[in-house]
Amino acid sequence: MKKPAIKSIPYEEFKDNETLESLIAELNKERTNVLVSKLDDLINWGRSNSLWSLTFATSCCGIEFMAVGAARYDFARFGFEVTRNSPRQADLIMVAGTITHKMAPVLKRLYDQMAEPKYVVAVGGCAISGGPFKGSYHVLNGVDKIIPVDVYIPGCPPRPEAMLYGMMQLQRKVKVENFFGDKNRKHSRKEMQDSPIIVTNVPDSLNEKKNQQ
Amino acid sequence: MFDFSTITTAIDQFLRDIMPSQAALLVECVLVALCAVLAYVMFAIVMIFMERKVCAAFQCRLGPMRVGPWGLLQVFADVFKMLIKEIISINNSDKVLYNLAPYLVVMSSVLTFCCLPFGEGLLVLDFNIGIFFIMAASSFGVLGILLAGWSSNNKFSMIGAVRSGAQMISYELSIGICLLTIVVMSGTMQISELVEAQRDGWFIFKGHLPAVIAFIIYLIAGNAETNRAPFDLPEAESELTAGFHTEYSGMHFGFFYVAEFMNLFIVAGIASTLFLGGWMPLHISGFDSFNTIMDYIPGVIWFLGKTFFVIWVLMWIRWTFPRLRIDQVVSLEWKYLVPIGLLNLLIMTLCVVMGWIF
Amino acid sequence: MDFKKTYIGRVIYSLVSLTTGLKTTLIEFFTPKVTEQYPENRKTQHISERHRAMLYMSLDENGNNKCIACGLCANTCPNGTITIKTKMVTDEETGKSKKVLEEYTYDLGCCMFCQLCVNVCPKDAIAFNNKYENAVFDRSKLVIKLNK
Amino acid sequence: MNPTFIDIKEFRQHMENLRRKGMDFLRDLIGMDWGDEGLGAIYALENTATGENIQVAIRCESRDNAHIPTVCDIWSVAELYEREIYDFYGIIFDHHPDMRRLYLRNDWVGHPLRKDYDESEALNPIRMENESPEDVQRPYEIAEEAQLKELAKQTNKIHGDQYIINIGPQHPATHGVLRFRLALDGEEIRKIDIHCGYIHRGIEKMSEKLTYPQILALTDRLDYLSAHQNRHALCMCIEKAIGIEVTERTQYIRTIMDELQRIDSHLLFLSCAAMDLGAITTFIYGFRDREKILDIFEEVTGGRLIQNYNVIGGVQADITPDFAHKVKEYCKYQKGKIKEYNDVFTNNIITQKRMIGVGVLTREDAISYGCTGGSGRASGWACDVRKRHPYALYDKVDFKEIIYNNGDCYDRFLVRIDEIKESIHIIEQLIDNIPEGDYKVKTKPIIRIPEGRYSAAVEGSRGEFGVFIESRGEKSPYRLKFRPMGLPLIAAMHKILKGAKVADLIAIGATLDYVIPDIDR
Repeated sequence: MKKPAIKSIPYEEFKDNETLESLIAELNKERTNVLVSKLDDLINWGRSNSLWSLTFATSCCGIEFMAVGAARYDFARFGFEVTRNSPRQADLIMVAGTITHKMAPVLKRLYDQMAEPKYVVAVGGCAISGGPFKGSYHVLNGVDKIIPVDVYIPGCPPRPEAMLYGMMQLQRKVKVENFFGDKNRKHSRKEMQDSPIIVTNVPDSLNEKKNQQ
Repeated sequence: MFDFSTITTAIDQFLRDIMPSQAALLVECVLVALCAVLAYVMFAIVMIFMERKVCAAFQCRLGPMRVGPWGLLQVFADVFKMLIKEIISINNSDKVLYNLAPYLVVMSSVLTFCCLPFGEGLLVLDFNIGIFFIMAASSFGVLGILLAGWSSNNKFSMIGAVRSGAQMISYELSIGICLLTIVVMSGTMQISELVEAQRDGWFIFKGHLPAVIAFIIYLIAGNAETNRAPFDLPEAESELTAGFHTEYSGMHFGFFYVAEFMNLFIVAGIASTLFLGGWMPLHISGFDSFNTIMDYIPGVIWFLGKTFFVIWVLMWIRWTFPRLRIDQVVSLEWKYLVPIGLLNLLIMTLCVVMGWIF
Repeated sequence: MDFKKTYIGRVIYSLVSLTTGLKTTLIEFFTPKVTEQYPENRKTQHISERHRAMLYMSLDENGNNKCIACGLCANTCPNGTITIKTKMVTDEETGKSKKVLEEYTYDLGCCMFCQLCVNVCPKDAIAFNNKYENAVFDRSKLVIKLNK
Repeated sequence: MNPTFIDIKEFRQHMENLRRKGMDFLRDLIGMDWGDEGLGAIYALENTATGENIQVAIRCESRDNAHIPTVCDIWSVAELYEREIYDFYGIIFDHHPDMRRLYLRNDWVGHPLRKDYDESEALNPIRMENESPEDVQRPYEIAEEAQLKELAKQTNKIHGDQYIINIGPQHPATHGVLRFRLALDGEEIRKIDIHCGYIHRGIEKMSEKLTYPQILALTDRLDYLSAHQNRHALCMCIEKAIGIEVTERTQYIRTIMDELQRIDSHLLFLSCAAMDLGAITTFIYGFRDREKILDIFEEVTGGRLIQNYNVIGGVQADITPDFAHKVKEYCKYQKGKIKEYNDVFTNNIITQKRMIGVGVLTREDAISYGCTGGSGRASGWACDVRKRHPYALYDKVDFKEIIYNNGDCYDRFLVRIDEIKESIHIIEQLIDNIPEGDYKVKTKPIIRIPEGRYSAAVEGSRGEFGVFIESRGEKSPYRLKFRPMGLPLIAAMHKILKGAKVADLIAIGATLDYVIPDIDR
């Protein structure tokens, strides 16, 4: 079984290797071609080292995210510093902060706007489970209810090193994925079409989904 | 000094020997195009890496460190990723123009790139109106940007594109005036002759004050032409998310990204050709032994050294200053750069007429 | 007329202010960088003792803890991070039945690190440690059983 | 302080009289649900000339059809406050020009802060379709200065044929999730419509179910850049209510921490303002120096951003032995760095061109909109709570209230830079004299506040942060209201934006320095 390597942290010291190993086992079931797998490794090397994140922050964790980008922690060392403001160009969305009922459709829409392959990292208690505001009437208890989450970084807010650690976890996950084959795409086209986002503030003639209904 | 044209002539001769001259020409064209595009991509990668490292150094951090030694392979990883990233097609966009726009931008910068004299005999396009061609070729890049903004069906893109139109067309004028200053001084528009004319001294020394002013104005205007801070309004991150390329993803966005860096390279390359002597080594009259040592350094290295120095200066500027507002950008051009440039042109003409240049 | 306000004055003043800026960044360009290289410095890095990254239960060598299953921590937690399962055990010597801890579950994914549970604990059975490397792929991995 | 109840018929007249008597600053407007006694509101007013404070309350008995006359033509800030109360309690303010929900979606069912609100998921599930724009809305006219009453008549929408862009909710320059709907004419902004609530977390409603120590944990997350001050305010209010006196040592620690937090926040302000204007290097410089404060915070409190330090009766843990040394070292370092910011950013001609004369907020408007903090002081209004209503040790230390008079972006920026220096000055006076003693006084395990109404205010990093508690003697409050520092600022936005361009909106937003979770709560 291939073990994704990360510089300076041995494989064994990472948390949650079990989930990763079960993922590898699942992905490797159908794969036989050696050439394809070598190509996959190369592509995954590229992908995992070039995770450009969307600048998305709603609250406290966003400030820590900025701190990760600043001089002391400098995520540029990993090649993550190209934060894109347009979801089209981003590879991952770091959900840093509370997602409320009003924000939920916006987050979903941002996620849908991103180009494949795309990843989601839930940063901090709020994004993982609603955290401190679990009992509130206006807070979504965990972003995994509306978008698939790849890595959870607990903390309130997690310290910058913890965020970097989370990003390395994501790198590990990217490194075991297959580019060739249909496992790649997180959502089928069909699913995307059925997604519940309906744009309401454009003329009806332009709104295909509404017309379908 | 080594003349690269001996190699090219040899290849030409060889090809003509083995095939009819029409076919040889065709093969040469393909070869040259391949080399040019390869060099273009290579320099783009170097430039992106340099930008990230230099920017990090100005910001007291390290920059890419973990992909390869000192992060050397970082940009390659980005390229791999970009190549396989999904290209999203946008509903209700003008499909043809939308897909055409990034290629227009890249094409314009490749064309201009081909005019750069990397060494003696090492340039692709060299004809008697070289400077004029550079101006023309580089100015249709703005067309690509305008089309990108228009066809994306996105309001932010539209604002970005219109801003960029206003800005780039204005600043073209200043660039023209600065280049004209040098043309007046040298009396030629052909790139190779311009470099040749600097054998006995770079234009920035020969033309002293007016040339220095022209150089500074050229740097400012060139920076604006490449849409880089403090003139990065078309893609002003904090205002327009990503400006004219908001809706582009994958390699289409990659083209814009690469073209931006290569335009910077081209601006710096032209600056070093016209003001800093191109591939000519540094000579100080009187120090003969020094001059001989300088002569041993190949012209390509001289050219790249000068170019990358200018690029470094432009990056230094980019990572120091805040962004201007659109009306300030335009008023800077029309109220300051153009009048000063014109006056400077007049002084230069006077200098040439009176023989005050060295 | 104020020289600063004339055309030439404005040009000169602008150039001076711009060069000051350039000078400052140039000095920064050559000063040593402040970046801490995180995964490389894992062994040497200093994290404050008081940093709260995760709740833990101090166990002795036999795996016993000090918890008396009073439930104060679970009650005082603002958002139900802690759940305690207890069982009644009859002490063989005295014959009295006593409530003991069966399972102490802590949800790291929704803890807000407010320290109320630690403050309220009468036996100092729980405390926060500063081990912050906790990112996982699976939500259920964040729900941790603290006692053995 | 107990409010005087005014009869609804005389209410308008009474309020107008109060305004004429010089009560020009509406400090806070608190919506109330008194159960069977009906719904109502409490108005906290201040006379900025004399410093006199009063509270006025109004009650209407009908729960289903509650109407209160609006006061938004008397105090401009009331416009958003009243929308908030409409949103939370369903009280309709008569003659209000724009009675829309402020925070919640317009298809939300019920009014959440009412005591009889039904919280069931079935009524308000997570709606994944986009919110439809409401039909009746009044975007704020920027071009003309018409009276609010006249505007009320022409409830003109932002029309489809205008060039409309949405800045936010996900936008790099909104510092979070605020949404501006702009109608543009070229680069110029013609109209603006502000949508809040994308990070409305319902803290006030949650507090009504939590005990006081539990509520403390939430205050840090309101405005995370004044976490200390927020917590300080609530602790102060509770300590006042249950009658504990904190020790001298605690006061020293709290004051020093407050000021460190203020420097931290202002450094972040400087960084973000620079980033919004495109100077990314300055952003990094600010963050580099901010890390040094965070180190001190972490060493003492265990948290970098959310510190959980103040508790009722004192602080969570004693300061570390090398605290004083570290703080002094930091103060020395920071003083040297301010010159660097000035060289690279403040004195830069481009910055000055972008900021001077842009986004002017006059003193009258600042008071009428209740824009406290640095933004108010840049307009010449001496609104510092540390001077107006001194708390902790602020009446014992010597410091200057920074006041500028132009009210433009540049002044707002300079106020913060100077306040960093002032804060260092305050810290230096205190750091060597921290007295020995307990860092915390003993409190009862379960804290109950005696029946009554209590309020306290501190100077947060970006304005006056107030706490209002109405208690019925339970262990959780009957009503808890935080005065947001940012809401008045965005209420004044359309006034400030007069004649501004899109790029100016960014500069104005950056220098007003709001934190969205604080606005939305």
